[in-house]
Amino acid sequence: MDTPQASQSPTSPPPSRSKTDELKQLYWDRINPIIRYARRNPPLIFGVLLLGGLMLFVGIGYLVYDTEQYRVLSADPGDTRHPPSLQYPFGTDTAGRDLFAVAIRGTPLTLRIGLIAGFFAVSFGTVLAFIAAYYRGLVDGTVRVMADVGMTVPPLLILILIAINIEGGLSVDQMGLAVATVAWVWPARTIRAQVLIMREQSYVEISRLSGSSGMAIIFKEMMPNLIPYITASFVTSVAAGILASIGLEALGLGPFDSPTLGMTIFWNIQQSSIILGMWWWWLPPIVAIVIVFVGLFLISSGLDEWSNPRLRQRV
Amino acid sequence: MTPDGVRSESVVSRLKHATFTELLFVVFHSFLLRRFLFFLLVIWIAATVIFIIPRLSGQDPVKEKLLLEAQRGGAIQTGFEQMAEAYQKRLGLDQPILTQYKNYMFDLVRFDLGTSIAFYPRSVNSMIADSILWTIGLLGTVIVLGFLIGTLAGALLGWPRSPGYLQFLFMPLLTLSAVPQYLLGLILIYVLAFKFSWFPLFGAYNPGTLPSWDFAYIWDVIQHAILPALAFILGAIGFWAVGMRGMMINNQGEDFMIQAEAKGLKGARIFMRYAVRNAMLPQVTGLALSYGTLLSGAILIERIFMYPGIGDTLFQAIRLSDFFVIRGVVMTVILSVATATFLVDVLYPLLDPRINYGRR
Amino acid sequence: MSALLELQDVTKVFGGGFLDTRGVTVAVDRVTLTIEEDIPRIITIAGESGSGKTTLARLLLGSIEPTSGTMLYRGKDFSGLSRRERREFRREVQPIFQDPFESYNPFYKVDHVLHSPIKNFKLVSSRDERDRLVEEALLMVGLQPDETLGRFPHQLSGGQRQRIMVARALMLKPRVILADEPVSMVDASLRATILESIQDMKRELGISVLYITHDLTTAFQISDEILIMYRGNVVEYGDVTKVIPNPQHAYTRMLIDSIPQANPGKRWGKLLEATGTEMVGTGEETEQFGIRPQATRHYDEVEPDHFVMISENDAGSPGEEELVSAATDQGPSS
Amino acid sequence: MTLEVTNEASSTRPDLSNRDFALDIQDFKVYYDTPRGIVKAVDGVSLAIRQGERFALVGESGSGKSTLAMAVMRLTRPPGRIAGGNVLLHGTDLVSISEEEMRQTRLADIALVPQGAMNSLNPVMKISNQVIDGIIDHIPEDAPKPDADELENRVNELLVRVGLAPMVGQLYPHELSGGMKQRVAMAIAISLSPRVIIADEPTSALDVIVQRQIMQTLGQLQEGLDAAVLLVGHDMGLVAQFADTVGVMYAGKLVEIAPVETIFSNPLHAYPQLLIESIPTMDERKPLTGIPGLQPSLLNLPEGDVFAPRSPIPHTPEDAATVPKLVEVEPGHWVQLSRSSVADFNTYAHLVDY
Repeated sequence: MDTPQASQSPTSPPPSRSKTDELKQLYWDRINPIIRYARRNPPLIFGVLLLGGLMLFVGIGYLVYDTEQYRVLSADPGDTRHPPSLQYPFGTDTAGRDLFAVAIRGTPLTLRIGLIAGFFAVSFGTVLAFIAAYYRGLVDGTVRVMADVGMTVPPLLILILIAINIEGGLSVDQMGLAVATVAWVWPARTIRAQVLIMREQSYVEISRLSGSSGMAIIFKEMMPNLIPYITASFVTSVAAGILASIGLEALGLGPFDSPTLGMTIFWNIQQSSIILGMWWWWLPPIVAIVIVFVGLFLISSGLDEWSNPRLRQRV
Repeated sequence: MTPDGVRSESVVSRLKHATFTELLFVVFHSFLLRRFLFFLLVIWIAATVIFIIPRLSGQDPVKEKLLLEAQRGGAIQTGFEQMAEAYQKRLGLDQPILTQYKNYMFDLVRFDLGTSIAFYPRSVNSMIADSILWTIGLLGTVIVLGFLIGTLAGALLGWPRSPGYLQFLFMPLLTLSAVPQYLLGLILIYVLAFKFSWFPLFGAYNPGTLPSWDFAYIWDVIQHAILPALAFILGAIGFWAVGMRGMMINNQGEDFMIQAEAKGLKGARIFMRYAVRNAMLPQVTGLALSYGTLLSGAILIERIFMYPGIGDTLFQAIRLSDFFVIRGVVMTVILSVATATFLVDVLYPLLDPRINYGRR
Repeated sequence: MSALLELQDVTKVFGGGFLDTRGVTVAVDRVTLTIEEDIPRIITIAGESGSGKTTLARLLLGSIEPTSGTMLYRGKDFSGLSRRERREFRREVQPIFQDPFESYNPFYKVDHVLHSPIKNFKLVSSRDERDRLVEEALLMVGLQPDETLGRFPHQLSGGQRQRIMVARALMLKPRVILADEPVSMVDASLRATILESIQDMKRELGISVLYITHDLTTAFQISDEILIMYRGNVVEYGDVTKVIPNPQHAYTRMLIDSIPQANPGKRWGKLLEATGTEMVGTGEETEQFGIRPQATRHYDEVEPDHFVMISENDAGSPGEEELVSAATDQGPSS
Repeated sequence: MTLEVTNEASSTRPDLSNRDFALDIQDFKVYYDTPRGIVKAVDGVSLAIRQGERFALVGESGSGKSTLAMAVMRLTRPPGRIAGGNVLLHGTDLVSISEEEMRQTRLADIALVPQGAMNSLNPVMKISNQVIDGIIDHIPEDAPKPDADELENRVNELLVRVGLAPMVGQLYPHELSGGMKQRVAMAIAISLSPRVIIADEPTSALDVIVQRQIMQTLGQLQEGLDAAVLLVGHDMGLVAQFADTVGVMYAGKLVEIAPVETIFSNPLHAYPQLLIESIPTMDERKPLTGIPGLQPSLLNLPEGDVFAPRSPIPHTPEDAATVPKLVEVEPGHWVQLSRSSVADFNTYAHLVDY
């Protein structure tokens, strides 16, 4: 009986044990099983490693390289179009940008767009899903219709309409927010479905009959079990956000002054780098994008396995 | 909660004893009509959003674009006055917003998408009509091919009796599914068109050839279509294969799969009639759901290959700030997505007998 | 004698909403039921799937509202209860569900399900008091606190899980416990302990128990009263020692005849022909046992504390006597 | 460890060669390889069923009875595997034949009435086609293909035999009730007149009235075919109603086999004794009893009598650690003899050497 309750709710009276003991217990109860489980979930590990490697590249690059050379004409203003060399590891482009600096600067910018889009999309989607599933009826119907309509309308098109109406084009952060306005649909739909299933489960009923309030049921009973779903849908939303933003940028509607991966692709298309034979220009952003997408995909399917008990047992 | 008997009764005996009119009533009342109303709702909401977005920035989009064009001057100087006048008249830009909305909706119902600003006095309808056939021809083929090949590949990957070496295909397919298709297109252009010159670099046909229905022209068109098609199909194969593989693996645990084996059925029959047939169902739903995303990908592929389809039209319009063309293309795409999902939903009961007009 | 919980002519209809073509299901059809305050009883609601017994349980828990009829709690209409009264009701009427595993939130240790009602109903003022209350409740159902607390639900056996749910209910000192198929997912060898603690509730704690089950054998063993439900209707009710040995309604008889008795010497009689539900899809559905939603009916008292439903059929359907005699022919051969 | 027992056992079977049994399972083992070790779900089970006999295998959930049934059909899936023993079907060892031979044997010679009647039919195929495809896939290569009318007649006849109207063939599974689906499953099982039928909890999740109808229909079909039936279940009531012979499984092993009357009137092993005592009856009201303790985890089971910790019979740790043997104490009545679980051990002590 005197085992400390690691899973105690924050509102319950403070335990008599010390904080370190509590943390230790938390480790053994919650974190250790996760680590042990993760060992048996290669997609998750592999995905994290891929993204981690990319981040490591960016981090080291920032430390050891002069990333200011991403600007136009900053690298060797005289003669442009250097192929990769010791001086310019990824070469330079027709406008005299140092493409190594562009890659180091651009990758985190693109991830930033994705994270902003993912964060707002999932937050909004989750809140909407809970409101819909909690109030049912008309509210639920409205949310469902909105989400269904959103599923039908390709997000890229709405983004195009938003982008062409913003004067001076979109900044990186605006880009993330714009993408979030269309990306909430999927999380809202999937989380709503989960909440609807969960609210029919006996333990929710038991909690209700134990006198728990609606808020307590949502945050103490449902939320903890939804965390894997929410995390997975966050990861998916980040990927969708990046995909949409790159598409938008490729169409020439991105932040012109930022060296994001999508803008680098845009300049490639614009300047016909392929016909110029400048493979070093288009290859790095494509590789970076592939790493990001494959990494995110692996993480989300790893999380899927985690949240799906049927798959979990098979691991 | 509902006893089995009650459910069966409502489906079987009710439909069996219904008169033709009653049957029609049931069918329309419950499913088709509701689905069609939803189809209209989607179009209406999308059209309204398209109407609202430009106005959120606080300026009149058309006026702005007209001003911009006026500043640029040049090629379209002639007729600019009439154009400005025509817009004034057509849209009643000074009128209250509700009137504008009414006019806009009224035009939409008649499928009048307006006039191009950049290529005045060409109508948006005619510009879309010129380009859409290219898109339909290319897309129609690749969506179907990508779906079929990808689904089959996924089915084989998720089938426990498939040869083990097939599993090596999984990582490449997964990577393909994660890469945006137009980026694949870039790589394909570089390798197959630029390095090896096996295929033309861009366009839908050689600028030199005159469109006609002779063999040379058709061959030219096919040659130009192969690379963009390949870019699209490669990506789609990965996408569908990964999904299908998951369904197949999930299906393995179903009781009816175990029972099929207990019945001593031949492997090929279990594969096709039991495993694939059931795993296909979520794939088809997925096709309807991701049709819009596929179409967006196709737009970007056309952009990369300068393929004169609707995507290229859209890109040119974005470049020239040709607002009405952009809006027209967006509307056309939404209409096509809505129609496609509507058709899939309506035809889905043919694939899955559990879904019928009476329920849902 | 005052009634704690009372259903008066309660009907629950599902479906039938706007544009809903699924048709209407009358899950509970004019059921009247009283749970007394002073005399604890074990009342069985028996029926097969689709008979409406689980709907009845959810009505009594206040989880769903009746379509028509009234539910009274301590003589007051349930929908008119004040916040405080409703809270009191929540504590006094406690459930035990069928699947002991699903009753636990997989995220938490089993302690959670015991602690949260204590906190919500403010039963104790200190942590020590809470722990004592939990331990007492566990000991009462025959569990060792140190063997059960601090574990996750999947680390316990089905029987242990269900007994903790019983402990949870007892801890709140309820007046009524609604046990919805509490042993149907528990292995035979563990069934007895759970049923015993249900009997102890009545005997030692004076709690009334509504035992909802499809298993007439255990119902016969532990309950005082029984209600047999068929398609939303209570077709027969009364003292369990009168109803089971002397069933009057055709459905009750067929139900009792079909129980597989664990005695090789008492085998089923002749082959039971397919009944109405079986023949669905093969033609007209027969109106079995005179059950038709909202049909006119009344109850006959065939002996003291033993009532049977008589439905007034329209011409064409078999009358009650016919059905009863038809069922007599189908009695066991022994 | 029970290998010698089986040899001994088969030698004590009076004048019956293996061919006289429809199904002869010998020292059968099914193991699951899990990350935490090997789970011995079925550990050295031997039993034999004569033609026309109804054999019921009972036990609590997790006793290995369903695993055994599936493994006999060779439907065990990884991480499960058949770890040893033989399954003789009319003398042919199913464990050693090729996958294709096994496929042809299923349905034609040994058929399964599955547990999950609700989901065991393909949801997107008409009933008649699901009956037909089993028949078609068992037509020998050189035999003439039956025409559509012939097949339809055969399906109709099968449906009628299991108590369904022929038009059911034109329906989809979701249009049927649970009982009807189980009848369809039976129609499929008998479609090639197999001599052995395995029924794995065929009425779980069905209501009592439907359960009776299904079990009675199954009995009728068994009689019509003179088939051997292996019924797997946990409901002692159903077993009493249906079976001729009963085998009781506990933790992957058989603890007692006896004719149905004997098992209910004179069980020798403590587990079946307690199991039967714990069944509530409709005859009289009496205090309910259960079996104290829990079934052990099948992972890393200790040697010896696994029931000993729950056995009410006084015994020493040495008794519990002694590996028990399944012996025939009287004709047709086999008991896993151990001092810790059999009260009358001394009566039969001469049959074992410990």
